[in-house]
Amino acid sequence: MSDRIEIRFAGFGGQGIALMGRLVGEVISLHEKGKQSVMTQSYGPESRGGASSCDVVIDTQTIDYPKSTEIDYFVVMSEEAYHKYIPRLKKGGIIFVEENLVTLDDQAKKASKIFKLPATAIAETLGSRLYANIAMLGFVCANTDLFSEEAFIQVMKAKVRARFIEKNLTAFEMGKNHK
Amino acid sequence: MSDRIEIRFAGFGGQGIALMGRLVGEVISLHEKGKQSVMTQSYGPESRGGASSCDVVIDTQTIDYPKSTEIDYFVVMSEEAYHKYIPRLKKGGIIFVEENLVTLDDQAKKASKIFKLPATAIAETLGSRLYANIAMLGFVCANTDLFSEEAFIQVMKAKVRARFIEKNLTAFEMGKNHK
Amino acid sequence: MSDNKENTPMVNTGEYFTSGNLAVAEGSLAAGCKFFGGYPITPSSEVAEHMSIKLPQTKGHFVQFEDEIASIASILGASWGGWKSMTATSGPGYSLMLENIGLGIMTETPCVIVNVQRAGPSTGLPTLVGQQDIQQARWGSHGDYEIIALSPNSVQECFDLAITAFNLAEEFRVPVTILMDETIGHMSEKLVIPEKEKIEIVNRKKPTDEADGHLPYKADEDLIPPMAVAGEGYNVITTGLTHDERGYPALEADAQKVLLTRLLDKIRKNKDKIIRLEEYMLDDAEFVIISFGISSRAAKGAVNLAREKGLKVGYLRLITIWPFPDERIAQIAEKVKAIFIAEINSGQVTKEVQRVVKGEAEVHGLLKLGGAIHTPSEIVEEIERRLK
Amino acid sequence: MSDNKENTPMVNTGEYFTSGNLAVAEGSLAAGCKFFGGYPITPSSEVAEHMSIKLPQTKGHFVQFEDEIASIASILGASWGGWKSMTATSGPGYSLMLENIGLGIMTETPCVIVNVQRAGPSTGLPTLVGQQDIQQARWGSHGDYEIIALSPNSVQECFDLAITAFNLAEEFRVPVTILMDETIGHMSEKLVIPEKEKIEIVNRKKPTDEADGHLPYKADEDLIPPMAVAGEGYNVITTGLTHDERGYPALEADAQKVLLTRLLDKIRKNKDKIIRLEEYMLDDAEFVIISFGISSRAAKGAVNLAREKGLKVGYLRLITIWPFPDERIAQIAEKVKAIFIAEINSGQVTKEVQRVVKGEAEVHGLLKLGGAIHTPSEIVEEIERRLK
Amino acid sequence: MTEEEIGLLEAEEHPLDGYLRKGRIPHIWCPGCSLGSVMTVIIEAIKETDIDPKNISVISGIGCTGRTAGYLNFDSFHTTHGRAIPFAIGLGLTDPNRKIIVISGDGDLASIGGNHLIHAARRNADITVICVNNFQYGMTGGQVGPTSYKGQFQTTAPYSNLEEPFNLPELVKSCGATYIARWTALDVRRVKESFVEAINHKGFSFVEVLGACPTTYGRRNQLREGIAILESFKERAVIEHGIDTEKVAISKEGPIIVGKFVDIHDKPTLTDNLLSIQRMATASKDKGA
Amino acid sequence: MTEEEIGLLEAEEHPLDGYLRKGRIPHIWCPGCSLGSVMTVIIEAIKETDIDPKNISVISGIGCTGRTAGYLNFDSFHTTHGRAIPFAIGLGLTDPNRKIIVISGDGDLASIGGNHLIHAARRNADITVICVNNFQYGMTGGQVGPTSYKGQFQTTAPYSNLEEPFNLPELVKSCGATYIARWTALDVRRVKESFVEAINHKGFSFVEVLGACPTTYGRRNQLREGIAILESFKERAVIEHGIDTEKVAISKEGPIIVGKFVDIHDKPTLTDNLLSIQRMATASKDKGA
Amino acid sequence: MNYSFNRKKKKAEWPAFVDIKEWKIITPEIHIISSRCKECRWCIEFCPEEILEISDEINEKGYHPPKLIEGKTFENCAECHFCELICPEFAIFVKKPVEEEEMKVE
Amino acid sequence: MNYSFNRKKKKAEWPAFVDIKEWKIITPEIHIISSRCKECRWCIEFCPEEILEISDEINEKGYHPPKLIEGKTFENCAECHFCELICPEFAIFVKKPVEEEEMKVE
Ligand SMILES: Cc1ncc(C[n+]2csc(CCOP(=O)(O)OP(=O)(O)O)c2C)c(N)n1
Ligand SMILES: Cc1ncc(C[n+]2csc(CCOP(=O)(O)OP(=O)(O)O)c2C)c(N)n1
Ligand code: SF4
Ligand code: SF4
Ligand code: SF4
Ligand code: SF4
Ligand code: SF4
Ligand code: SF4
Ligand SMILES: [Mg+2]
Ligand SMILES: [Mg+2]
Repeated sequence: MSDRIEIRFAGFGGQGIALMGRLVGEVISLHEKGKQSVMTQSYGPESRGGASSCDVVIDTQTIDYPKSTEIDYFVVMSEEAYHKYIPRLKKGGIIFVEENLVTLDDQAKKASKIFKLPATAIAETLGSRLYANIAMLGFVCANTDLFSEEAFIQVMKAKVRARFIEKNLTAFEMGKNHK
Repeated sequence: MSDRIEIRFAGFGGQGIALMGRLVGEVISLHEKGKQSVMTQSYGPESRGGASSCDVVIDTQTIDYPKSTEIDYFVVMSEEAYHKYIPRLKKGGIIFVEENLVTLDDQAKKASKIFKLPATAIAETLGSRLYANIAMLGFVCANTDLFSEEAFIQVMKAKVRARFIEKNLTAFEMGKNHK
Repeated sequence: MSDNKENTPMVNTGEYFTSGNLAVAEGSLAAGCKFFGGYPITPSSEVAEHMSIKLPQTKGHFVQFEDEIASIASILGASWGGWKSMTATSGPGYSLMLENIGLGIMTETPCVIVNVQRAGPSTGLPTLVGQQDIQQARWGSHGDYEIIALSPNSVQECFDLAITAFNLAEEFRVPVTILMDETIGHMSEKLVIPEKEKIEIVNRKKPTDEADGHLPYKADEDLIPPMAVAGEGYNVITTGLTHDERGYPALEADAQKVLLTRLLDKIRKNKDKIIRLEEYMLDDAEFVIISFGISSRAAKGAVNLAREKGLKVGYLRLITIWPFPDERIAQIAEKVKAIFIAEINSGQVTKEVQRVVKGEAEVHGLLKLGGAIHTPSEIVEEIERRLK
Repeated sequence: MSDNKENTPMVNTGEYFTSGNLAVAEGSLAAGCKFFGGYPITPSSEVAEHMSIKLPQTKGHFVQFEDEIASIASILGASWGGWKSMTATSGPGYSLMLENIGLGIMTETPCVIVNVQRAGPSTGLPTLVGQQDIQQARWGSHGDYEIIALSPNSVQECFDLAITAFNLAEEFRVPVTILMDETIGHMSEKLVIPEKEKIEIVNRKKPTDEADGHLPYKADEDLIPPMAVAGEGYNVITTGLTHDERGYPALEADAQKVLLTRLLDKIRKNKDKIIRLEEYMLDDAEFVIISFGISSRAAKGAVNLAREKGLKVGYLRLITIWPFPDERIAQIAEKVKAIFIAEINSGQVTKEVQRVVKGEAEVHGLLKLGGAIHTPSEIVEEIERRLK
Repeated sequence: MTEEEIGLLEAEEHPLDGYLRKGRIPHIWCPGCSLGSVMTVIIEAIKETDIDPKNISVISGIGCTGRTAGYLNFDSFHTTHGRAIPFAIGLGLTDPNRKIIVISGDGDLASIGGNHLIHAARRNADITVICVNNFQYGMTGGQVGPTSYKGQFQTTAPYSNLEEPFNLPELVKSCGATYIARWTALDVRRVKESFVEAINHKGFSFVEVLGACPTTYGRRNQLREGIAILESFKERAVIEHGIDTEKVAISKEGPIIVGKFVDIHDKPTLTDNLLSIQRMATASKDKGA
Repeated sequence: MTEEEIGLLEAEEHPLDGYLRKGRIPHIWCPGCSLGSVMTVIIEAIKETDIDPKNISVISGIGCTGRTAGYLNFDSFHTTHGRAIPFAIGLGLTDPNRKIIVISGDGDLASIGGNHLIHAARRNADITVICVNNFQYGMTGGQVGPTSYKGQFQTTAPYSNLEEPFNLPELVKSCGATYIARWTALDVRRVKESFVEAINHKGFSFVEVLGACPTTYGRRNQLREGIAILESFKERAVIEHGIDTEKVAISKEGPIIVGKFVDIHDKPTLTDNLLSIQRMATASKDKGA
Repeated sequence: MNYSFNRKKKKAEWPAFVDIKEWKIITPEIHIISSRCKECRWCIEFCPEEILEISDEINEKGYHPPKLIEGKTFENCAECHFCELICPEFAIFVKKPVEEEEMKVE
Repeated sequence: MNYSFNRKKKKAEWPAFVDIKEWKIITPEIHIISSRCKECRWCIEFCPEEILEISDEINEKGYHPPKLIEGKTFENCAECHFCELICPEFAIFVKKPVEEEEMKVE
């Protein structure tokens, strides 16, 4: 009945984790016909500068539980986050990992696929680590059929401040083209 | 079953109406064997300087309703109060009235007895209208068997400031002896 | 986002992916809200933040006051100035507002209060979900009263019910509370803001008689007095004291009876107009799950799950929580074996259902004590356990 | 009136003709109260006034604070300083105290709050009687909790229950509310203050373990943790946040569940120790009047009247209003035809009774909306009318 | 009563009756209470400003003074204890032409309402606050308050008050109030002038009127009648316009300094600021903010 | 990490760890937040006073600053938003030997708690109040507050704040505070000295510490890192002991005046007054009052 | 038209609190609503011309309203309106005679 | 015993905020709890002797704790404790060597 898909984005404060969820959520909600999505995130001072995570749940029907339970896609940008959430990855789920910041261990084996991206390094070539999240989303876009590139770019253009657009587009592109 | 007796004291602010109730209530509660009493009074700024009244309800058993309903003894010190409360006097009840401040009308006829005292004038002979209330209580004491003189004087001595005691005793005496 | 003519609602027609907090703010703007007086508190602060951006654009005012007490007092004042007004807070702030919510009830002042519930008591879990202020919304202020409280379960409904809340506030001249919860407030999903013409707006009834001799608290047949506001020449009058039709203090039991009876009845007798329910698979149901807010999403999921398992479960969602739908629940109770209430508190709606069903059906609370929401399967498991 | 040794209760043994407000103050002194933080409000101000005279005589402190919020906060502070503390207020003030009553519940701080009820909502009838804050005492603060509330119906009982209130507060580490009403507070009748030796005083349980490694929120079997106070070397800790046994914030659902369950259960599971009822003529009763506070005097009078008329009416008085005596009322409901509740509000205890009886008996509220009290004959007439 | 005997003309109506709500006189205030005088002066001041009565709103909190709003035949609001000011601010902001007059007691404004008072002054809210300071709580029967002076007796200061009172002009000055005056209730004509100035003032204006409360204050402090309190004001009041507010604290004895202390005109008010923000918002909205 | 590489000695424990509750470090404060520095200084100051730690109580309200109490290994009380002061007063009055330190944020103490602040100052309550002023509300994510200066951007001042902020030293002075100092968070050593003086002070002492909040304040005001805020303090701070507090208001630019502004010793405190009343009561009791 | 120059005191001798700026030229009338008077005596005590005193009359509430002192007339009234402003009961007020007011209207 | 006279700046040249009253005579030790450091750089920036800099090391949280600048030794430390007071993480502190402290105890 349900075509539920759960994505968890996780990393540390400052990596723009929530923005990843917000963009993906919006792309799916507003631009993927027949799909709904809900985005939830961790809040509050306890999560400032510390661990940060957010969930996007996608379904073709009303989403009755907005948080992740068994993660289908785990997009992980920090070691701490990896250890915290890997137990909740569904057997056969997919991992996207910032390869320089996370050392995978045995637990990753339950994944059916693991995609590795040096997102921060890519971002640094653009002048700031802040583009790592968008690079990662480009990589996710290329390797799944969660959302379309065109829709994503449209949403990003509307959400990101004009002066950062250019670099973000490049980051996305670089992530997308990473093999 | 019930030996309920209701007394209403009424007049205007400044006449010491509540004190009358408090003294009578205390005399009965603490000094009249087998009797209980409850005193209630009107409160608040609306009653300051305006009408003032208080009830003493006496019974041999627990008093289930602490306010007056059908007044047995109506001790009235102002015209306004007379008109306001005379309708609630029980047929056959007893009126004690400050005769110079109240003009009785037909409604007083339902009383079985009417006792008149020029309480204020008596008090003024003592130097202040403030003794009118105690003079009236002396008068009530003499003409009912609600409470004993000794007990009343004992209570009054405990409640009234030392320097006013003498005159209050005289006022009580004068009220008591009024014919 | 457009439109800034004075006193016209700001309707930012379009499709958005946004949070419940922003949606309730947008709904309020669309309802014509022009004044927000508030004080930040997690998890409601985004409502204030959004209003601080938008209200000045639509010639309204946003003021962050020194505390929640000032906030609620200010919105009552603004309402008497003729503006639709609101505040948003969470439990601790709502507790502080209670005295003046009472003033709003007594003076029949339309306004909207958003409570984005977090887990309590006291400071509790400021960033995590709770639904523990349900009974507080009903009973928190001293004295007797009836109020209206609504509870959305989606981002879209945050928008929709904000409009409903303002409409009910205006129609019944009463503060209306929107009982959100942290999850609804913070989660993002699709919001569609319709065109302005498609939004139905209710405004307070105005007096038509002469100012001279006008009786500001004389109600029409519907028990609601027309409302003149400041500056219209009616010399409006308010007091929190018991008052007569002139609005003069009337400090006696008789006046109290007349006034309070009307204040209670204007809600009680208009229940049909106020109560909104969502029903699902009730026709053949042997069991019912009653729920509201975020919990109701899992509850509805649980109904589907249970049906897959062959359990005849139905679903009733309280969109209006207060006044409570006594009659409908009593009807349902007669037909079903057991009623389950999924809520994130120690049984606040459960108690209410117990009162209403008068033993006609078993009543079970499926309770979580705060900080986490139900999953559909959890609910089904618990039902199965109880039915054994 | 005598005794001024430090930290010993002031027991002014003797017979008095005095008001409920003064009696509750005297009871508090006799219970060992040493700190009063308050703000005047009709009809409770005499409690403060009396304490302002007496407390300094017994080496305690009276402070009139700037408002009710400061007052309640101050008494929590004083309690953590090791002193028994209290405040007194009425509806509007109680509304303002609610947030910090929640803090008292969460931090398990013994203290006593007197609410001398006047008619509401809002400013209402400041000098006239109401019993409309019953549900507020239960639900007024945000979040879930259980509390203790007592309701005296005579001047003597104001004294007695003040002592009980302090004892329960100390035993269960919880703020206890004394729900008086204007009539009880202002009326005068006989008060007998017994000798000191005859007064049973309960003091909070103290820890016996070492300060090092002491877990301040680890409860004993009775669910109540021993309470060290400031200055004893335990480095006490409080927070309104959800916390663990160490008193450290634990911002997650699991900790919330553990803590809140205990806070609820320490009252729920100790109901037998807390609930006090007065029963009269219940054995053969076909009808029962349930009442409390000033209304219960008329209710008992009504029982006598009704019996004279041959009606088999019994009487149950709630001395403890919260926790509610569900079990006893359910038992009674099984045996009688109808239950009448005499109260001065729109049916606040009536609702509770309806919940509890589960349709086993008819339930009728004999309600007055404030400003006046029931007469016994009024009650009987109303019963006769309903029975027709 | 015959005019021959008293030599005065017996009247049925007072020239100000139209400014009072019908049927509300006699008011509840005690004989010898100066609140009626202050109310007279408010009306006279409003008349003098020539403001359209429709544009006047009067807001009170709770207390004897707080009953004032309810008597006045303007838009009038009797709110909750201490909350008149934020209610007034909300009301005022809905129309910049509306003149907002808050009148309440010392307890209402400076005790429970103290926070609103200082924040309103800080924001330079466009309201006139009239504080009738009778040194204690009249309505509830005479409890001590934050303006009770040292050595004063009240029901909750049975051994006398030892706390330092607020110096209200100094308090509101420290927060930025832009018009501050103080008079005694005897100075009716000057009170009126200050009211006129305060009402015409742009921004936060504060007028403290020292009131006579014989019933709950005077009685406990050797001033049993209103007249005795006014006489004591007459003896003790000293006019010092423009004096540093630090120097105007009131104690049991000695001079009571009255006058106009502060009158500043160029500070933007809360309304000014909010209108500026509207302009900024409209501008930046076009930029899609 | 090897000591060879960094040239510092790697330690396991900090000398002040014993003054912190076990297991509570790391605290929740952001990188570059000065609250940890202020906490260090509080401990150092308490150590220096030589007061028996048993007699120290620390009370906080709610906010980032308000989390301080909960970390400190004294009797410590995390109360509700704005209510630390009255809680502290109640606690303090139960034992005149108890030293009461309130530490909380500008929002907690001067916004919602403003009334308690001014009344505590008026009463000369025996408490030390440390206000960490980071110009806004950190905990809730950066809303404007009553110490936000004109031109400051915050989440609820998206077009910038136009309201005049409180000048806190002036505010508490106008109410009678008897010890008042202000420092920036960079002035750790002077902050410590002031804390020592404040704690030893009899009566109401108030120390304002201008704090660095990069996360919710700095980010929106071109001061993205804690270090930038401290640098700006370094540049702008000017010491002016004893200056009239009227002159120490803070604006967006220009000097920030710091120093010890008030230190008065002879005023009776709240405790003094209550003990006097006890004496009066005991005396009059014998007379049967 | 009555010009009244028979004031008891010169303006300069008046107590400061009276604080009047204009000076009457027409004999005014002093009105009273006796039933409202609560006998505070302020009009009497603070009248700068000292032309009022307490009367023997008693109103419904039991109070004695003020009266003109024997021998004083309205001409002695300075039309300062102080009694009117200070009266807390809206009981006393001073007006120009109606004809005069009407004259002004023309 | 090491007497250190090789301070970079005279005390008078130090920034005012350091505000130290006593002067060290024994070479102190600078300690760090690296895991606590959050790289605010305050110890580095505000050390009056300017002897610290950011290291390449990275702690569990991803921060770079401070290190001694190449060529600097503990002798360059003025023992002003400023780093210790300003460190918001209870991460850095300066102590006399243990032996010296013990000496003082005698
Ligand atoms: C929340 C609340 N607390 C307390 C009261 C009781 N109360 C009514 S008026 C008042 C004080 C009145 O003093 P003030 O403001 O000085 O006015 P006054 O009567 O002296 O003119 C108080 C404490 C109340 N109505 N509401
Ligand atoms: C009654 C209440 N209202 C609002 C809040 C939300 N709240 C928590 S902390 C805070 C303000 C914090 O600001 P401040 O006191 O300056 O401390 P900071 O975080 O800046 O150190 C607010 C508004 C609350 N907890 N309780
Ligand atoms: S109590 Fe005082 S202030 Fe109140 S009306 Fe009476 S005299 Fe006036
Ligand atoms: S938000 Fe600001 S005040 Fe709060 S911890 Fe972070 S930096 Fe510090
Ligand atoms: S107007 Fe009144 S106060 Fe003035 S002189 Fe005439 S009577 Fe006297
Ligand atoms: S001032 Fe007014 S109330 Fe007072 S005595 Fe004169 S007329 Fe009567
Ligand atoms: S103690 Fe710290 S700050 Fe001072 S000189 Fe040494 S390293 Fe630098
Ligand atoms: S001051 Fe502390 S936290 Fe900051 S860089 Fe230095 S050691 Fe690290
Ligand atoms: Mg007052
Ligand atoms: Mg702050």
